[in-house]
Amino acid sequence: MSVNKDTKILEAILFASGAPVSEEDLKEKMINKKDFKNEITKLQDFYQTRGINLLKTGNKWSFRTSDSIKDELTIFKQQKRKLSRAATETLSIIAYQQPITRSEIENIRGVQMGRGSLDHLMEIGWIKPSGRKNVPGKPALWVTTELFIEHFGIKNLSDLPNKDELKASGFLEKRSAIATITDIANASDLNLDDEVEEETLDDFISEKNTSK
Amino acid sequence: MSVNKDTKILEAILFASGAPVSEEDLKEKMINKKDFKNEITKLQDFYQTRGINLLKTGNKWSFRTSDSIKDELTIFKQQKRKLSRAATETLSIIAYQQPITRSEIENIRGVQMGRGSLDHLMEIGWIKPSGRKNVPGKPALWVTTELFIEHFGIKNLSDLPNKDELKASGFLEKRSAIATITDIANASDLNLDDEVEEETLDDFISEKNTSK
Amino acid sequence: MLNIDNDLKEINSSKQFNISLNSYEGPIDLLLDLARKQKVDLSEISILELAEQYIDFINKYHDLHLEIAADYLVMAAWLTYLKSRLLLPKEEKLDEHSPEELEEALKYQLQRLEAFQSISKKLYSRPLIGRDVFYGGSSEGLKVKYNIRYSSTLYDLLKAYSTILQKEDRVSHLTIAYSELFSVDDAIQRLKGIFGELKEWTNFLSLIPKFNFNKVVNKSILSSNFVASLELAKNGFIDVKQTSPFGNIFVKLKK
Repeated sequence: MSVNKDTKILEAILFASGAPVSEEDLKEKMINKKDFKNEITKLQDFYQTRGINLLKTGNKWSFRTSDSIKDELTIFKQQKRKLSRAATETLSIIAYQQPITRSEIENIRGVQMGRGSLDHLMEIGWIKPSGRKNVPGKPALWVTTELFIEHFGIKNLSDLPNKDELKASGFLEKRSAIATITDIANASDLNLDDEVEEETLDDFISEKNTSK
Repeated sequence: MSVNKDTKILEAILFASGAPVSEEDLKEKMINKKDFKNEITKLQDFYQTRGINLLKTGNKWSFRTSDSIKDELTIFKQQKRKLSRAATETLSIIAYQQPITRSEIENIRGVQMGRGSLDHLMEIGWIKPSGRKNVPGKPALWVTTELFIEHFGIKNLSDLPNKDELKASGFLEKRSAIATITDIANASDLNLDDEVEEETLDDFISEKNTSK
Repeated sequence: MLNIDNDLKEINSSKQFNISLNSYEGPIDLLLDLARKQKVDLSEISILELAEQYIDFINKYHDLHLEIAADYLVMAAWLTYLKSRLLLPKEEKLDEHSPEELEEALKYQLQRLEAFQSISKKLYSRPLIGRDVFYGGSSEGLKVKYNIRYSSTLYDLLKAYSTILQKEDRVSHLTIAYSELFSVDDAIQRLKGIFGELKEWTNFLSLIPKFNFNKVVNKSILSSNFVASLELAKNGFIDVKQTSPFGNIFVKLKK
């Protein structure tokens, strides 16, 4: 069975756009624009009985999951968040220099830490207290957890590249003077809020345009 | 034509999740879980020639637009920075020779690693460090990620294009110490480069004591 | 047989020579390119000929006084050595590697790099998500439950740690630059010297020295002199008057 190229184009655009597409936009991408009505009807028939259906709402077309199975289906979607810069820095210091006390972390970062920052990392499950340091005040020592290792996709802590390896891999490269200045400004920022980020793949790949 | 409910369910989940879904997650939603293999193969065949295809990469299944109409789908193309030649070469060496150390990659390419290629590939999410090689200095070993497999539409690592051919030509074996010209040049007095001493993580961690 | 000479002439005249060497990924890449020009089948290339071409190429660069990275020179030196070994009559074991072994090693490396270069083109021309093919779909109309998942990657972690390492390298000493500003003490000394002659009301501004310093320094001169004059008035040394708000300030020696 060979499928018409215009059928494929309509199918792919409707699928990839993830939102209703207007008839004009669809037509524009077709090779034989006059066939639009015919093609879209064919497509609608084709999907009539499937798990996804082709629907027209107003002047726009879109694929939707079929009503016939909506009771069976609950989709679990992940809402993605990134740690704030301050939290990421704190986590990286713990990862590399554990076991370590809060004041030692503050010392390295050169800023006082907000109350909840260690709690927050602990809530996510990436760090835990482990013993106390034998100095006045007996401060808690922090270490990373198994979950930390799993999440970051390494086998064990010794996988973390050392300073020379970071350098050789390009991490210590300064991107530009301006970037460095903002780095400092951001680093001293005590904001520990998470930046909520819904990433799409496009963001992911196109993001890099701005970084150089 | 009546379509099996499980077919519909699989179709809808794969459509709605918009990213690769693991076999376990798919099976879990089915009514007759034992039919999974049969159902998913039917579905894959069904979409074989359409505008969207069903692909298995690693342990996950996903719908993606068909490669056959990639030229017509230019609207979706975001401005995307092209990978440098150094980065693509490095990526393919890691893909075929993993796990591999940085200096082994440098040996093959006959050149010191350009700044920014390992960190850049890691930023995209295609490579990660995994374990250390049991040789003096315990250098980090690099491997490709699941995201690499998904993005390049590869079934699994043994399915990399031309892998057998490369193997038959002897290019996938890591030759022992003095087997390539770079090795010889490095071993001889002609080498003008300063050898960077590789530190172990332990060296690195104990450094913190001196920095305070 | 080779067009390198012509290439060189062309490149030389169009001043693009540097760009040309930059387009190579290193000495082996350059060698490979020279080898490709010599023969399509790398297993049949003449290493001796290749060595000569490489040395020739590097020498021409040198003649043009263009900078050549050290590893290119190392390779040239090594190839010179290999050439001499290949040309010399066979001797009793000079060292551990026979010239044939060296030749074989070089061939292997060239072929392997060639193989990976072509495989990398193949790999990267596969339909790539986000470039050629796309994920899609929409969960509209379905029950969706959201899980919060932290998407911070190992890259983020390493980048953050690198930032800290960089800071440690960078911020070790805090140096306060020598100040060019004028102090109040200096101004008092100066005004005391001038006021001896000021029997009449004089506009304060006319007492400020006019230097062509930058704005900040000029302002500091003005303010230090102003504070100095208040100080002198407080001590009963001079009189100060101002007839309207923001008006001119006048000073004279106290009788």
